[in-house]
This record gives sequence, structure tokens and C-alpha cells, in this order.
Amino acid sequence: MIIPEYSLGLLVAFAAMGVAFFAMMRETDGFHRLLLTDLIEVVSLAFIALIGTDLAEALILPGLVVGTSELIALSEIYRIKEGYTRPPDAGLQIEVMESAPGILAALLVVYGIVLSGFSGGVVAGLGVLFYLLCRGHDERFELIETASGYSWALWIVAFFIFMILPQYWFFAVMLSGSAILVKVMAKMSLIGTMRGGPNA
Amino acid sequence: MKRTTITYGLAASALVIVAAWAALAASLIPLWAAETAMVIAFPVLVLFLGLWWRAPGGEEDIPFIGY
Amino acid sequence: MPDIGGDPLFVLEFGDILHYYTPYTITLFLLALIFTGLAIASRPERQIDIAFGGDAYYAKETTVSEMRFRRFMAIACGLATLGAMGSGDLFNFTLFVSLVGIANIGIVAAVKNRHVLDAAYEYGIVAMVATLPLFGGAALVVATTGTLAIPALAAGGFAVPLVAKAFLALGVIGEGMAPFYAAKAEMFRAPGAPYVIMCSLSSLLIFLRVVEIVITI
Amino acid sequence: MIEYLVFAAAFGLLLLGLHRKVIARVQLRPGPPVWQEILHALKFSFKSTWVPKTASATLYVGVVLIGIGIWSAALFVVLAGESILILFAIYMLHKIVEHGFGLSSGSPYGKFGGVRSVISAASEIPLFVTIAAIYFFTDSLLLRDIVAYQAVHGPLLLIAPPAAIAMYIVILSKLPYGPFSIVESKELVSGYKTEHFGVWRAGISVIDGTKTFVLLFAFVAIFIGAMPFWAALVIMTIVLVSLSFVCAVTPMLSPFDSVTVQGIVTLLMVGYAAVLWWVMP
Repeated sequence: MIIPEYSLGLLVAFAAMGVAFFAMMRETDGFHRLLLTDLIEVVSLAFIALIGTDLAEALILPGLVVGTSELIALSEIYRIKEGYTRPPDAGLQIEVMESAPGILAALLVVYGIVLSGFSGGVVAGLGVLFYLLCRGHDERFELIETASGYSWALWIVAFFIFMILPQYWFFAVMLSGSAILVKVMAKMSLIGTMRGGPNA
Repeated sequence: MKRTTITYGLAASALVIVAAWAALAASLIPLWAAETAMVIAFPVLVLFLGLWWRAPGGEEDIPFIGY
Repeated sequence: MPDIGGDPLFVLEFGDILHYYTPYTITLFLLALIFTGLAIASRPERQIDIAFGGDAYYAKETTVSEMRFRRFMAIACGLATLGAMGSGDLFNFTLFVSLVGIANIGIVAAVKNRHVLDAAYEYGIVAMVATLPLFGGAALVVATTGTLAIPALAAGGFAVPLVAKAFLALGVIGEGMAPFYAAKAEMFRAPGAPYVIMCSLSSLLIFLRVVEIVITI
Repeated sequence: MIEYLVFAAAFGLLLLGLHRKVIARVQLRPGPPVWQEILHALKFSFKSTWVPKTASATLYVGVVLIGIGIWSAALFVVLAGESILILFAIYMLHKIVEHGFGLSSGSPYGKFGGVRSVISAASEIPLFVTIAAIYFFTDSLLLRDIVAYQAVHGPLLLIAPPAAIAMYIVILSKLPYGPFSIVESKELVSGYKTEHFGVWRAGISVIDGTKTFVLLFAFVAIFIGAMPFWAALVIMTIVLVSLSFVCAVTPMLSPFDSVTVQGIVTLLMVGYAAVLWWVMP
């Protein structure tokens, strides 16, 4: 099971862990400590990645999700505790960002729908993200989250069809493909709306 | 709580305990089932017994905050 | 099968990922369930505080929106704890534990009070740093033994390195730091007993479970 | 079944009464009669009862039920010879119950009692080291296996005395009027019990009685082994009297000192477990 390079990689990971913890110990500023925790998260992902099998890939994803959500939660706490409530100014003043978003986003979304599934969701989500980033939008978390939630439920339904009614596999494939497309797209587009507007 | 509610609660918990005890003695149910029934019913019995024979209740008040 | 917590009562298998309950874990599971029910059913209390420098006192109120959020977080915390109690897969266990950590941060962070937020922030950083030993421990176990199933590890024949066990225990202690922050009393200055109790209960339960796991594997 | 529960609660309360009596006599006071704690429980059970205005009513009542429930379960676990891990899990969960008692009423005294019960988590860590030490010898944590081991090899009290001392300290930290009972020290009125009066307080008495009985009974079973029931009761009484002497002659520590002392005990126990791990095959 143990590949020869494993112990070498482990050594490096332990060294990185030492560096990260040392930095964490030295740092006193709250914000910098928050940034350093991300360094530590990455080392923990490295520990998993060192396993070097398909399993590692499957394990990294939840680890990454947990780490990211903790980071988001903590930065939200930091923001409130320090009283940073002012929404940021309008973004960059670049001409392309005024004219291009519509057509670029449309292209990406259409291509994403053609691809469908997980990777299609990423491409289409990138389009939506880019659009929202350039044109600006209120934070409408709940709306987007609802769409994502429903599509997740459809995805699960598709799995049940696979298990219970295998003869309708084609329908289930299409259902799960489009549901995961919508879900990933919705999740990614959330990033584009994060600018401290009314969060409804 | 109303007096009748308390009486019913007391009766119910006592009944559960007696039933579990009798069923165990007659080896109708395994030991763990009787124990589970006791663990659930005994605390209820203790509290309802107290509530059943307690003195009349008073007005609710704010907690004690110092001498 | 590990027999340290009694003979297994129930095993649920999904391929090589499984859930199992021994008398020990079922006790913990039921207690988590009861307290989750209490968190759902009870309304927050109104803490009495004495105004400094006089005889006056006042009762802190919890707003409805704050109560809703914290109740939601307490329920999430309870569900994560329930998962951690029954999981027979080491990685699932670590995920549930880190979920408990996040939910704990959420429970306290909803209180809009500077001191409480400061404490929650500090605790959050500890909880986040603790994911390193937590996931690292699980990764070391799977790298050296090739399996994550606790019953398989308990059956013997594997040499689980001591450092992996230490990492697991350290990670859980880090995620369950909430009660130790009680020494600062900031986190408990927040009213809302049913939710605050979920914090310390979940920390305690994951700690109790990891002790079983570390002795078993 | 039910007779065990009632007996355990009554005998435990009797032991607590004896505890007060011994402390009083050591301190040259007459002290209350031995059955005082039983009288207390009865008296509280028919006092008038309500729920304070500021309390979280469901939790306020729920913790009393849970408290009685977990110690009843603990009694059955010990009697059935199940895993001592369950017993110690219940012991640690008692802390959550205390915490619930303290926080649910909204009273500042109760709250500080509850918070202190959480910071005295230091007293639970020796427990796990005790468990580990026992496990090194018996290779099992089922109480019946431990008793069987002692039938062959003699009492664990002589085989692993440091573990016995650690558990003795753990029991000591749960007894009233002891050096570690910071959760109900007098500057907090009655600590976490302050706002639970009347019937609820009677419930606490039942909890305390059962808890004392279970902990002492478990101590006897784990470290001395199988014996007739009456002999177990006699030894439990002797252990309790020795604990009362300790309580009578030591002052109550301040919260931080209490945690420090328990921390030192933990460190010593970790050292002992490490030595065992090194020495044992």
C-alpha cells in the first residue's frame, strides 16, 4: 500500500505543518491569523492527497468543503465583530466589463448546457459569475440557494430511479445531468453576488 | 398543570413500571426492554409523585438575585 | 468488531462504509437525540443580569430571528453529533466532527455582542486549525492500513501508527474546545441555554466517541 | 428493578447523610441526623412548586428528568456488568445536566455554578487514564470481565493502585463539601441548584442519591471485585467514611486551584499509563 515516495512526502507535509503552526503561534493580529488558518487547511489537504489513490480524491472534496465553509463563517464573524458594514465601492472601471458580459456569459452558459453535468455546471456557473461580477447584483442568497436545493433533490431522485426503475436509465441520466448542472451553476454564481448588499 | 393531568401522569408512569416489572417476572420481555421502560418511567414517577402531593403552587417569580 | 463498548447491536452496511451501534455508542446517540429534542422544544431563557453599581437588574431578551438561527444551528449540531456517534468509518467520523465544530461556532456567533463574538472568533480559529490533525490522522490511518472502517481496524492485523491516533485525539479536542472557552465565560454570557448546552454536549460526545475509537483501532 | 432504583436512591441519600454526620463529628459539631438527606428529599417533594418567570421551562424541567434517567441507566449498567465506558460517559454527561440546571433558570448564581461545572472538566480526564490503565491489565472494559479478571488475579486495588487513587479522587470531586465541589460553593448560594426548588429539588436529591450509590458501587466492583451484596454495602460505607474524613479536613479550593490540582493528578496518571504501556507486553 505504501508507495516509496510516501514517507518523503509525509516528511515535507510535517515540515509544512511545523512552519504553519509556528507562524500561527507568532502571529497576533486577528485578520492575519485568519489568513494563516487557510495555510493550515492546505497542509491538511496535502496529508490526504499524499495517499495518492482515487480514494484521496474522494476524501479531499469534503475536506475542502468543510475548510471553505469554516473560513467563510469565520470571516463573516470577523467582519461583524470589527464592524465592517460599508459595502465596497463599484469595481474596476474597465470598458470590457461594461460591454462584454452579456455575450460572454451567454456563450459560456450555452456551452455549459451543452456539456451538462458537473463540468457543464462549472462552465455555465463561470458565465453567470462573470455576469454578476461585472453588472452587479444584490445578494439574493436565499433565491439561489432554493434553486440549488431543488436541483439537488432532483439529483437524488435520479439516483433513486437508477436503483428502483433501472429501465428508465436514460431519463435518470438526463435528470441528474441537468440537476447537477443547475446546482453547480447556482453555487458558483453565488460568488458573483457577494458584495455586501441586502442579504435576502 | 391541572390536577387531573398530574394524576393521569402519575398513574401512567406507575402503570408502566408495574407492567414492565410484571412482564419481566413472567419473562415476556427481555431484561433490557424492562430496564429501558424503567429508565423512562422512573424520573416521571418521581416528579409527578412530588407534584401530586405538593402544597398549592405559588405565583411565578423572577430568580433570586442576592441578599 | 470492537467489543470495548459492548457487543454490537446493529450494523448498517453501505459497501465498506458502515454504521454500527454498540451499547456504548447507542447510549451516546440517545442522549444526543434527547438534547436535540430539547433544543427544538424549549424557548431560550432570559438571563438576569445585575446592572453594575446599583441594585437594579434586568433580563436579557433573545430576539426571534436570533433564536431561529441559533436553534437551527443547534439542531444541525445535534444531527452532526448523531452522525459522529454511529459512524463506523473514520473519515466520516472526522467530517461529522468538523461539522460539529462549524455548528458550534454558529451557535455562539449569532449573538451580537462584542465579547461573545471575540470568543467565538478565537474558538473558530482553534476549530479550524484542528481540522489539520483531524483529517491528517484519518489520512495517516488509511495510508498505512488501506482501510478506514473502524471494525476492520479493530479486528487487528494492522499497525495503526501512534501518531495517527494522537492526531485524531488532538483534532477532536481542538474541535470540541468550546467548553474550555467557558473558562472565559464570554461564550456563556450569551443567553439561550438550550443552544449553549448543545455546544458543550456535542463537544463532550465527540470526545467520548474518539476515546472509544482510539482505544479500539 | 424498581426496588433496586428506590433502594439505590435511599441508600445513597443515607450515605450522604452519613457523610455530613462524619464531617460534623470530625469538626466537633453534633451534625444532622444520618437520615437528614432522606428527610430533605421528602420535604422538598411536597413543597409548593413552580417554574421561574425567566426560565426556559422545557429545559428547566427536562434536565431533572434526564438527570434521574441517566443515573437509573447507570445503575442498571453496573448491575448488568456492561462496559464501564458507558458508566463513565454518563458520569461526564452529568456535567451537561448540571450545566443545564444552571443555565436554564436565567439566575446569575445558577449560571456561574453551571459554568464552573464545565471548567471542572479537568476532573474527568483522570477517569480516561484510569480506564486506559485498567484496559492494559484486563484487555476488556466490560465490568463482568473485569470482575472475572479479579477473581483470578486478585483485586485491581493491589494490582493498579494509582488507578484506584485516581478514581477515588474523581468520586471525591463529585461529593458535596469536598475540596473540589466548586460548583456549589457558598458564594454561589447553592450553585447550579439555586433555582431548582420544591419538587425539582427533590428530583435533584434522587439524582444525588443514585449517583453516590452508583459511583461507590462501581468503585467497589472495579477495584475489589465480586462479593456478596451486603459486603459491597459495608465496603462502600467504609470508602465513603474515608472520603468524609478527607472532606472534613480540607478547605474548599478556589476554582483555579481546584482545576490545577486535578490537572496535576491527570499528568501523574498519564505518566503512569505511559509507564504501563512501556512495560506491558
